[in-house]
Amino acid sequence: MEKKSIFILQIASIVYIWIFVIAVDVWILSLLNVAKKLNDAINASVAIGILAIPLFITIAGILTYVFVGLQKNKV
Amino acid sequence: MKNTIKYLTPVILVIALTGIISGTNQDVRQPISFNHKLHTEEVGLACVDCHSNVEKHSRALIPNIETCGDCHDDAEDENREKAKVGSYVSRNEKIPWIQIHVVPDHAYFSHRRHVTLAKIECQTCHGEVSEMERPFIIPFVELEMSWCINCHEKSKVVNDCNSCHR
Amino acid sequence: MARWGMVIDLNKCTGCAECVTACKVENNVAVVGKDESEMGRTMLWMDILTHYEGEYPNTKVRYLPRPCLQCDNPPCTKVCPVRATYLDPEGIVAQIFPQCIGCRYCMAACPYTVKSFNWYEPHWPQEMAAALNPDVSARPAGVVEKCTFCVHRLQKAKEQADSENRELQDNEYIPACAEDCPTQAISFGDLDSPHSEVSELIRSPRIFTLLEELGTEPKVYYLSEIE
Amino acid sequence: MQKNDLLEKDRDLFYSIEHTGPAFYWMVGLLMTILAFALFTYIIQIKFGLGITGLAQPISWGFYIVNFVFFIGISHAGTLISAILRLSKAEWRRPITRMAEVITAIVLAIGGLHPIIDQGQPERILHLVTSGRLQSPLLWDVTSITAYFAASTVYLYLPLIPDIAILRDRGTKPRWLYQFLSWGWQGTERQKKILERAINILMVMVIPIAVSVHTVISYIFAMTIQPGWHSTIFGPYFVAGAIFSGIAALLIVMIAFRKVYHLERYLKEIHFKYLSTLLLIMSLIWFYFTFSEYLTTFYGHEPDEMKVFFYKFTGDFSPYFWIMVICNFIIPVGILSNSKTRNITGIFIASVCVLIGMWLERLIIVVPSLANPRLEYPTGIYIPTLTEWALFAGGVAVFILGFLIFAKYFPLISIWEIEEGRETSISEVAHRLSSYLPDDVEQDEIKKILK
Repeated sequence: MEKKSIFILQIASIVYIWIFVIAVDVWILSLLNVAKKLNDAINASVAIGILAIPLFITIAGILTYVFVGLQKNKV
Repeated sequence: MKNTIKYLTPVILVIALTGIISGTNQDVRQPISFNHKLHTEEVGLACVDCHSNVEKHSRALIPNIETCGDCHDDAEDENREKAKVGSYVSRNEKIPWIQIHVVPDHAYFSHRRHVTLAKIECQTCHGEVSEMERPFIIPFVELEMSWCINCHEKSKVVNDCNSCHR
Repeated sequence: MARWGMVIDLNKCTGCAECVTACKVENNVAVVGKDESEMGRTMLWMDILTHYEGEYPNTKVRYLPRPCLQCDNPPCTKVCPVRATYLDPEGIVAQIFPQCIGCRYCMAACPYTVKSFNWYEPHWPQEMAAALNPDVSARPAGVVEKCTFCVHRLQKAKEQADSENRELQDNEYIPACAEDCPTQAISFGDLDSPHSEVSELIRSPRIFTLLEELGTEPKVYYLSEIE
Repeated sequence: MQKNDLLEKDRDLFYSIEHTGPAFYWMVGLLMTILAFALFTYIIQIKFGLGITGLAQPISWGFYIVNFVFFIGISHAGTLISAILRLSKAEWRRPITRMAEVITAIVLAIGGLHPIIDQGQPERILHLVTSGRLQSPLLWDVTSITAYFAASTVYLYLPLIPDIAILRDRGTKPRWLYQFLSWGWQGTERQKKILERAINILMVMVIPIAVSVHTVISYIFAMTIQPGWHSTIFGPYFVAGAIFSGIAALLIVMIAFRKVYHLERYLKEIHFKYLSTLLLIMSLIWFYFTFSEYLTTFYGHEPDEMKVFFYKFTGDFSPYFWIMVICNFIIPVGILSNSKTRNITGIFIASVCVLIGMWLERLIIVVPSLANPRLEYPTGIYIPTLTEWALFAGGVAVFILGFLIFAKYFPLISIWEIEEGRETSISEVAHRLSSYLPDDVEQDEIKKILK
């Protein structure tokens, strides 16, 4: 019981991190869309999008890499 | 772990219940069970015959008591609803209708612009009122901004915030 | 499309503050108490700035009526995080109260300090509360507000013109301050139309705008005083 | 056998986790009271509006924005310093990186909330989600603070994993927490390699993010055309100030927890010496920036700029301005450049002064520019009310509280990094040294000397 629920918690936390990161990225993209629709400040949105979107994905990627790697390489 | 779930269940239930209760519409009771169908089909009135402000003003307003008084003045009518109208007329007192289609305070909607200038049918926003045998207790559409914007975008008319919000 | 602008003749202005009052009544601008006012929380969309010149007894007071200057290049709209203030197609700097989050960034960015903030829920003396203008919403606490060139009058005038199937005429749309000025110091109209009063006035050699060097391109012009 | 050794050697590091005295509860209780009072005043502010603060027109930004800039500034202590030290393989970093990272994570969360406290309509924060405009510097802030918060919590967490595993193996309660957070760490070669690689990528990534955060915060001011704000050096000026206040906060935290949890064996004089050298350098850099910022203004002598300038130098704000100069420059340089006064007490005094000075600096940047509009308005002086003070105290309380709670569950000094230092640093340093020196110096010789 203990082991299993902890494992579920761990999986849930990975999922949560990805949800967070994807939500941030979707948010930036939707703002781009709003900017396009209202004809307002698209260049600023694109500039920030180019920087921020891969950044958040990298952070989540590193975490996932560590989590999966540690789990896989248990003795 | 099990304990946590045991304690959490009632909490979740309570939250869900309050959500359901607050979601349901409160009981709205109009003062008179007004029959739109009867007035349009049998009496043969058009919408603007009573709602005369619609074409000329920005605010539609509920027909005033004199409009009702044109036909109803009998406070002793055997029909209970008619008698109620009659008694309001004889006392020259406003009927306390409850407004159902409410535009929030910070949004401005002009009936003249939409009805007279844009030639939009009443039914587009208020539904088939001539089929209604009871007065409104819930609005035909939820008057949300996205609903306004959708129509404005479809018909390619002004979409500037300033034209509705001030 | 029209480009609305205002010309204020400082030679005619007596500093009587009729425009200030007219504006306050027209736009339901909240009344604050004495204590609040002393703190600097007076709410005025149209303000009269006073400038004292010279030493006593040869002093001279100059008055400068100051609405929102409706810049063509507004520093305030650039910084708004939610598009609660923006330049509308007719050149009016719109302020959308229900959208405003109250961060006050536009207040900090405005070089003319034209914006006021609703520090509390607005209230009026009882007699005034019954006579609020139904065409302008009462702002809630926590939003920024400023002069809108009485944009509700523009909407109304346009609707009237449309329903009579004609173009909007000169002088059909005038903000309350220009309408009420007893000395006709404030003129208002379309800067783009070649024959309007304002477009003739801005060709005058006395014309100037406030803080011209900032490049904000205000649409409120001033005619300097003749000594 | 080896493990027991380690635990025996480093038992001081577990002390704060395994022993909770009444002082801890008293402290938590006190901080909670302060926090509760702050929350109470905030609720009142929501109910009545921002009118209960001392703000007015034209001084429409006050304590909340000052504290926002100040707290975010402190956050630069952590991740930036620890990343730079790790990157430069400074061996003395081992006992201080963890504390630095904790500061970042906690303070960033506090600072990030301040713009919401400052908002007139806090529930409309959702408008940022639905209709935000990335053109506004405030949105740049939101993005870069979120990124920094995400990166720095991960950067705090990853090096914590081996330590969590040690606690898990000791059977520390709550067991499920350590089991959950340790992700099956057993210290195998492969696991070590994975973790090391992840930390290396992160520490390179975190530095530009950290720099961007405070640059972007300075842009809130610099992007307007207001006198005193519209300045090109604001980006680096704010970053330098942030690192400056960050180091001071880190020193205070180190001194305080060293005393409370008896960490003298780990945090030695040398660590304070090195960090205080850094503080001294930052103090000089801060002075250089301040000097060039105000000299250009003064020499240009633009009337609107001069109004703000004199408001700070001789006007209503002059006491704050000169206290700032004393606190940020004269006291720290005086104390730290003299080897006699450069002891723990001296460093503590200097650090506290720097924090006060840097807070005043933020105040001096925000308020005088707003108090001197270009046109002629009658302006009062900004006097913060109890609400603003209470929320400031609340912010500080959350900071200390966060630290105490962290120390209750996790080691404040990285155990595995200390252990790694014991095992490998001597040979590593010897190796590094031999690569610096002419080839005729033998590596073994250096090792011998080092031992």
